[in-house]
Amino acid sequence: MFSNLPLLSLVIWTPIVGGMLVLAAGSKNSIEAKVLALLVSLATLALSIPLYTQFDTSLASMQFEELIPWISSFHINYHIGVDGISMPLILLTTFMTVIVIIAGWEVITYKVAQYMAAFLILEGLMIGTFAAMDAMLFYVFWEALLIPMFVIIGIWGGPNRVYATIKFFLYTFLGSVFMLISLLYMYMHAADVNGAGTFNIQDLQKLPLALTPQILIFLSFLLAFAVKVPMWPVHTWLPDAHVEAPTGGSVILAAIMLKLGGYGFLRFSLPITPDASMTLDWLVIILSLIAIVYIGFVALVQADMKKLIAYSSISHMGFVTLGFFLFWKISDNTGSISGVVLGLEGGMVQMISHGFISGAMFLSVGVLYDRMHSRMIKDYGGVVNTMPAFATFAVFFAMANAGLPGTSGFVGEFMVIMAAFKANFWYAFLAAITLILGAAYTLWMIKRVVFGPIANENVENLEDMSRREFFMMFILAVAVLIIGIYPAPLLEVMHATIDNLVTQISVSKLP
Amino acid sequence: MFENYSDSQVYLAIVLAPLIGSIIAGVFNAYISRAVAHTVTIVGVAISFVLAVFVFKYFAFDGAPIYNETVYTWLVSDGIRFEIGFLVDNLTSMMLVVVSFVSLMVHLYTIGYMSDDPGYKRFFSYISLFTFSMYMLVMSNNFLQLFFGWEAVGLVSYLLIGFYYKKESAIFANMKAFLVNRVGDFGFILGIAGILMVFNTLDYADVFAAASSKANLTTELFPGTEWSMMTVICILLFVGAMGKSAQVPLHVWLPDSMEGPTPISALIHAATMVTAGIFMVTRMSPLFELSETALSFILVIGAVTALFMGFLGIIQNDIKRVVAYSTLSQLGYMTVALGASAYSAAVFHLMTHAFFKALLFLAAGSVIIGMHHVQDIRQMGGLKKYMPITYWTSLLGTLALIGFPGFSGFYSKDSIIEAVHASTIPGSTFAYYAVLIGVFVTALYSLRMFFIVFHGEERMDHHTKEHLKESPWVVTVPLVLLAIPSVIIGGMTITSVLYGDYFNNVVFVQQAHDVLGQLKESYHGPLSMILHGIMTAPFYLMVAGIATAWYLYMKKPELPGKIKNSFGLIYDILDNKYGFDAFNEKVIAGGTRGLGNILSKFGDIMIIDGFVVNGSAKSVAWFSSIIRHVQTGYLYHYAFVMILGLIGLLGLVIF
Amino acid sequence: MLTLTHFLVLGAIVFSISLAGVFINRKNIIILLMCVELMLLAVNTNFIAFSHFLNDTAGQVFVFFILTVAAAEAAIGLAILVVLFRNKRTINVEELDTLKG
Amino acid sequence: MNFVTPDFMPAMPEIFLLSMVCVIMIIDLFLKDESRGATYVLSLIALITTAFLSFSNYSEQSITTFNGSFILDPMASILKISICIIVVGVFIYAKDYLKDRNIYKGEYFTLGLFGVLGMMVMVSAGNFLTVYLGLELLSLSMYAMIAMQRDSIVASEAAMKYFILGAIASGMLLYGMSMVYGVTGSLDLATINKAVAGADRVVMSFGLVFIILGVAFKLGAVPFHMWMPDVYHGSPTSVTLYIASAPKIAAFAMMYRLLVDGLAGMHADWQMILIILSVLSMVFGNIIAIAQTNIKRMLAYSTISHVGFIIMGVVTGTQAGYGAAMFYAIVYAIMSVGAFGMIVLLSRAGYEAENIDDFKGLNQKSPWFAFVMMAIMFSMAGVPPFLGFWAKIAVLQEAVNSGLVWFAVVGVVTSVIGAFYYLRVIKVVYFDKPVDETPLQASMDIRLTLSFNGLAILAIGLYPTALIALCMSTFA
Repeated sequence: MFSNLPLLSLVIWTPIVGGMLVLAAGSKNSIEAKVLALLVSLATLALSIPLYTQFDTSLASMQFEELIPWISSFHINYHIGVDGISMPLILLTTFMTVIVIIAGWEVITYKVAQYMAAFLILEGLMIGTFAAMDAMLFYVFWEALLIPMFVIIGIWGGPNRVYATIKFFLYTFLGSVFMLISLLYMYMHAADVNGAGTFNIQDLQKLPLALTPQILIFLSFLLAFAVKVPMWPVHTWLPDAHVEAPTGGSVILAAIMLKLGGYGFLRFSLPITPDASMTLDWLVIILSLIAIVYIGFVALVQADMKKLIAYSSISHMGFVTLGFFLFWKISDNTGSISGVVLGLEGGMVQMISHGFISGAMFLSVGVLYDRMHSRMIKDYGGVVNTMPAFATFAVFFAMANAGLPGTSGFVGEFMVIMAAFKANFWYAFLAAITLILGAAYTLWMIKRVVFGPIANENVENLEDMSRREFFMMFILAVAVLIIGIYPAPLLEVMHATIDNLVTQISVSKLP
Repeated sequence: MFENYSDSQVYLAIVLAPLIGSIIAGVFNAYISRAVAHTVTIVGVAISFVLAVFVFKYFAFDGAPIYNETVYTWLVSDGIRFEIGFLVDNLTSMMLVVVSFVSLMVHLYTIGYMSDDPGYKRFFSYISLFTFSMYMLVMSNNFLQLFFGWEAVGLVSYLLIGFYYKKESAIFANMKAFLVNRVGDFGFILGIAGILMVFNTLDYADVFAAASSKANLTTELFPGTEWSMMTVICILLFVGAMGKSAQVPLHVWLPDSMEGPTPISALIHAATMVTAGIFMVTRMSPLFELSETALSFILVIGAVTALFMGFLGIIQNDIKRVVAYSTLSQLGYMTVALGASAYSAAVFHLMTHAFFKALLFLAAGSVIIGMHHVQDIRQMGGLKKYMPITYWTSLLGTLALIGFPGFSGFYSKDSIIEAVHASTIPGSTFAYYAVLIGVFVTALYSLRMFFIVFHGEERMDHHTKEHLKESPWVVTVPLVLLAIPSVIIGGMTITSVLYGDYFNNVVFVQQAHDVLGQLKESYHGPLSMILHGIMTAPFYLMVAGIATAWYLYMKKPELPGKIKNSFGLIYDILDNKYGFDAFNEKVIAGGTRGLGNILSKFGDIMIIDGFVVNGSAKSVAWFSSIIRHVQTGYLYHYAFVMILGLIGLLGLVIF
Repeated sequence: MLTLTHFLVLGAIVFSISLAGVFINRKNIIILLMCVELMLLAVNTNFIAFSHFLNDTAGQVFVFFILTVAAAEAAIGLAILVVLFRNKRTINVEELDTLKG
Repeated sequence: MNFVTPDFMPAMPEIFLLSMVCVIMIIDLFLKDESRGATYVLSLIALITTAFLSFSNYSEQSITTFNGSFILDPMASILKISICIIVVGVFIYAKDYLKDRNIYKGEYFTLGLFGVLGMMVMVSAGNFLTVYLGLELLSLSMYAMIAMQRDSIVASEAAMKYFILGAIASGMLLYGMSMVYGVTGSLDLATINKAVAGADRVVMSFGLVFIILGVAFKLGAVPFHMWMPDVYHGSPTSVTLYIASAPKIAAFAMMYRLLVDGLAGMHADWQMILIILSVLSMVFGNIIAIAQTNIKRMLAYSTISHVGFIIMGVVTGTQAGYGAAMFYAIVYAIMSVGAFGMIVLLSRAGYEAENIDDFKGLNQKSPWFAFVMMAIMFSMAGVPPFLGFWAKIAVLQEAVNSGLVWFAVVGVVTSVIGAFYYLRVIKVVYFDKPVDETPLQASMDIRLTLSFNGLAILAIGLYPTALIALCMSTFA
């Protein structure tokens, strides 16, 4: 029934256009803006459902594909489509945006319309990034979504927001400009090889490249995506951004923006520069392991809840990149590539699950912050006495964050550790340390914030979660549980694509 | 086993009954009354207990075939199916009975013990949830689900130790417990990963089937070193067991876990959860048998735990901690048995210990109730006449614990000692003497506590004394019900369990290690074992232990103080629990935080952020503020710059 | 006998003098204006010399245009000078530094 | 020898504009100050008509007339049209500003129109002479326009500096021309182009350097940029608007005419020189801009960095490269006229919104114009989906295509540095609280034009296809 509609375009543009409407409508009255924004986000969610229901899991190729010529002079097309990698991430985006809109409902009082609009536009741009099949279109979305996030952190952020947001912008901007050069280079190279230049990602994936350019391109991609993920040592923008951003901003940042980096590795680095990836996989692996262990230690000593969760995000994303780049080490070590898919899919699951968990964690901090206006752990203690329902969720999500089996947090980590062991015992060893560190920093925070006797009268006067807050938490908790207890359906959709990806990686592109 | 019900439905019922109870009591906590809460949970556990009994009969007597089916596929990746499924055989069915019985007892007991606690419903929900998790653990047919149950029981234990979340010590203890267990799980999951790497499946049956063929696999952990893959995997797995079953050096959490309410000390930290490690190793016997290194590692660890944790029991004054340390030492015995490949003996002791240790804990709890939550034995004494039932039951429990001939503990413990004696693998000699001395120690601390609490002068304050009375029936009935098996179960079952064929198709032992096989020659039924038992060293050691206890604490109560002073150094060592806690506090925890601080302050804030990021930004700004002064505002400078540029370019093109 | 080179050298010298004048003189703006005129003279010399030795009138035509423009330029220059003097009460180059950085 | 009337048709727009200017001057003589509006309207009409005329005599292949001293080719037509449109915007923005500072004189418009005429001549120049005349016509008008604010010290100082340096620059340009003339024996660019091959290299190189210097000065490329910050800063914003926008387009045309039409044979030489100029401009422009607090000065330095990009396009020496550079020049003009328009919008009688801090809290005062400012700034920083991004892409693409990857890298890195000070403006606009609460007083026509300007930056950014294709096709 939807088959004739340009479904994907609708999913991308509904929120963007909706956002502009919100701007127009809400300048006078904020409640209108809120309601309208909620409706738009729900509509987008509804529109994105068919992407899943009508998705053919047996196909590795792009689905819901749309191609409209855009800038003919440079052969840039408005070319979008989804596969098993991007589809779950798009659903995650539409889902989380609804949550974020609800999260901002009573909290945001200043320039509500602009706030809601910013998030809706951001949503559209992020979905566009996931859906883009044309490298330049991807880049346009990729860069454009910095703008709303820049504004969100800058306007509704904390005291040090200006530093944080400019740091965020320049960091990511610097990271991605080199990718731009690489794209332009490949465009030219494509022109040399097969006559006409192209930005079509699938063509670029077929484009033969010599090793040296591959390595340079790989490095430029690595920089771009590593900053977004973020990987050590280009991660320092994230804690600041998270700490200063409003709750909604942190949620989107952690839940979706970071995933753009991981997505980039799957869509660009691995298929476009397989030989360079083979040469430099050790680099990514080492960085990932550093991220997991080093950042784990750093997270342990944070005094600021949001910083702590931000660091834990970095260390969890370390699993994603680790899982993605195990291919060659596994094949060297075991002589077969069984386990490679485990790593890749583990990384994907980790991304999805981290989307829910980190989002929920930041919402929890938000719930407290809205009441106490402090993110400092020392200002809390014994919250459970006054907010039992909240405490239940907090402990639940903490456990999920610590990768407890039965929650989604476990699935990805488990798969990646399994794969890492096949590559090298010590990879698995270092990766598994997160079992201890992750539990340590999360539970220590919980101990100091949630448990214990009532610390001060502010805590004493806390009142438990409102319906709205309870609803958000509940939805997320359900999602986390479902993925944790029955992840099979989630993996179903990506098998075909991942297998295809593996075959792409395994063939050299050297001319 | 029943008509018109398939087995799988029965097993599902066993698992789900407590889960449903727990969910009702937990989720609808606010909307239901206490009565409803404890009824649903108890009914749930009762159902599972009844079914468990049937299952046990079904396997033990009707000789049912092993049940090994998948419930559902958790996920498929890379062609590997990760599944949730049940494996039910003699071992499982036995564990089911033990777990469900103790759990049921504890449920009942709780009604009395927690009667005036605000968290009443929450507590019931937790212990039912625990029962569910434990079922998942023992019934799993693959490593994934094993790990799931493994962590789930850990979670519940975390929640229950921290049940009194206002108590600083409690919430410290529960975090400690979880983290120490995580250290174990760290090894455990690596072991599982190793399994997956070698066998490419996590299903028990497939793994065990292929095990022997992979025996000679080696891996290179450090460049240029050859390690047997099986040794690596087994030791990693056992690290997990060390965490759960509180073996040195991962035992530190168990004494602290006594912060939790007494019923769960009985259920989780004595009878069931802590024995998960023992159960796991027994399950994995086909793997462990392949690595003698791993076995002697286990043996030594177990021996150390058995002996040295026993010593600590002697000087404890908290009634629960005494029992806790005895639990540690008993777990050591089981581990020793595992090391000696006497898996059945380990499980046998597991079962007997489950009963009498649960009994002792509940008795201690009963005392605590009577004493109005005073736990220091120095304030007790002469309780015998106030709490007769408690007295007698705990006497039986104590006798069972110290292995008095005829009591169930006797059979299991003596068989372990014999087994170790017969074992030949490296470390067995040390282990033998350790467990032997252990007998003396056990008798000493058990009777010490017994005498101090129930006999001698009444040291409690006047107020408490007035209210001293026997606990209500919901408390005493479980005591009695537990006392019965504590006494008889050993003698009843030893023949079939230990020397019969009960574990034939569960436990796999290599000829070389088959110590029980050797003992079998000299075994002629329980009675003769008693007769033989009273001739051997353990018996005399035990008697000696009892005598010493009697002499020190009944005859000359002032003596211990003197001894304490004259052996100050030793006392301090014991009092500091060999300094494990101090070490963990300062070195491990402190070191971790210190490292974190260094990395955060220097790595992130100073070098990356301060130096590279902001540093480059600042330097650009600085350069900009300097370079802007080239723009002096003087015309002749401008002209001069232009001319310089001109000359420069001219030079460039000409030369 | 004068060759093209002589004229070019002359032009070059004059041109250089004018350049030097621009940045050596730090006092009087009028001198700057003179330097500019001088520069144009140097150019004119070049053009005329070339056009003579090339027997091509275009160069000389160009010179006429340059002269005209130079006149206009001088007019505007002096006008600005007057304005400047009215505002600053000085025509000292060194004091012309309110705009900088 | 018989007299042949040259074909005047190709020069129709110029001729029309010239006559219009004269008419306007005469009319203006008889107007009282309050009816000055007539001059304003007439000038707008003149510009629009000129634009229309140059559109109507657009021709695919290039026509030359006046013995080759006047060229009419697609590039010329497109640039003329864009120049006229830009200047229309300039005049609209300038009107109120002039009124408020009672320098609302006819001269502003007539001089402005003369400047436009000069630019159009430069754009169509086929001969050193026409280049020079166009250039001087433009420059002289601008000197005068700056000095028009007679009571302002900074304005007169700026005028003087601009005048002296400009004169030197054009003197050097002439000197270079004389050299080339001497070696090639012609002033006609086409002829020179043919003669280059056989000419004496040393003297040619000499001439080339002098000529490039002249061009670079007009563009404002480092190290010949010294005049720009002071002039942008000192001139009344109404004039800065003018100087900063259209003349860059003309300067690009001049560069193209001289270097490509005239000295294409020396591509190897001027490529090297231009690369140096471009790199210096991008680096210094962006870096020094960071330290600025006066927004006009900051925009001056940002202009310098943009010039670096325009040159980068020309450096490649390919048709597409010239197209890209031309696209960039036009885009730059649109952006910068918008940026200075914003300054005018915020300024009012007795209040110059010259400092970046004067933009504080614009989002409170007017979300819409805050958005316009954001669009302009992000566009200048080269962030998609705004127009400036595509300009950068086009140029970088050509740089990469011609194998100058390192050059492109320098370009993007410096533009990241540059992003900082654009972000700072947005930060001020959106994140800071307003200092003075007085609402915007600008009249409707400015608001509309500015909104249109901002929308254009976004809309063309979303669908730049046509404009890019047009510029690319120009040189194909």
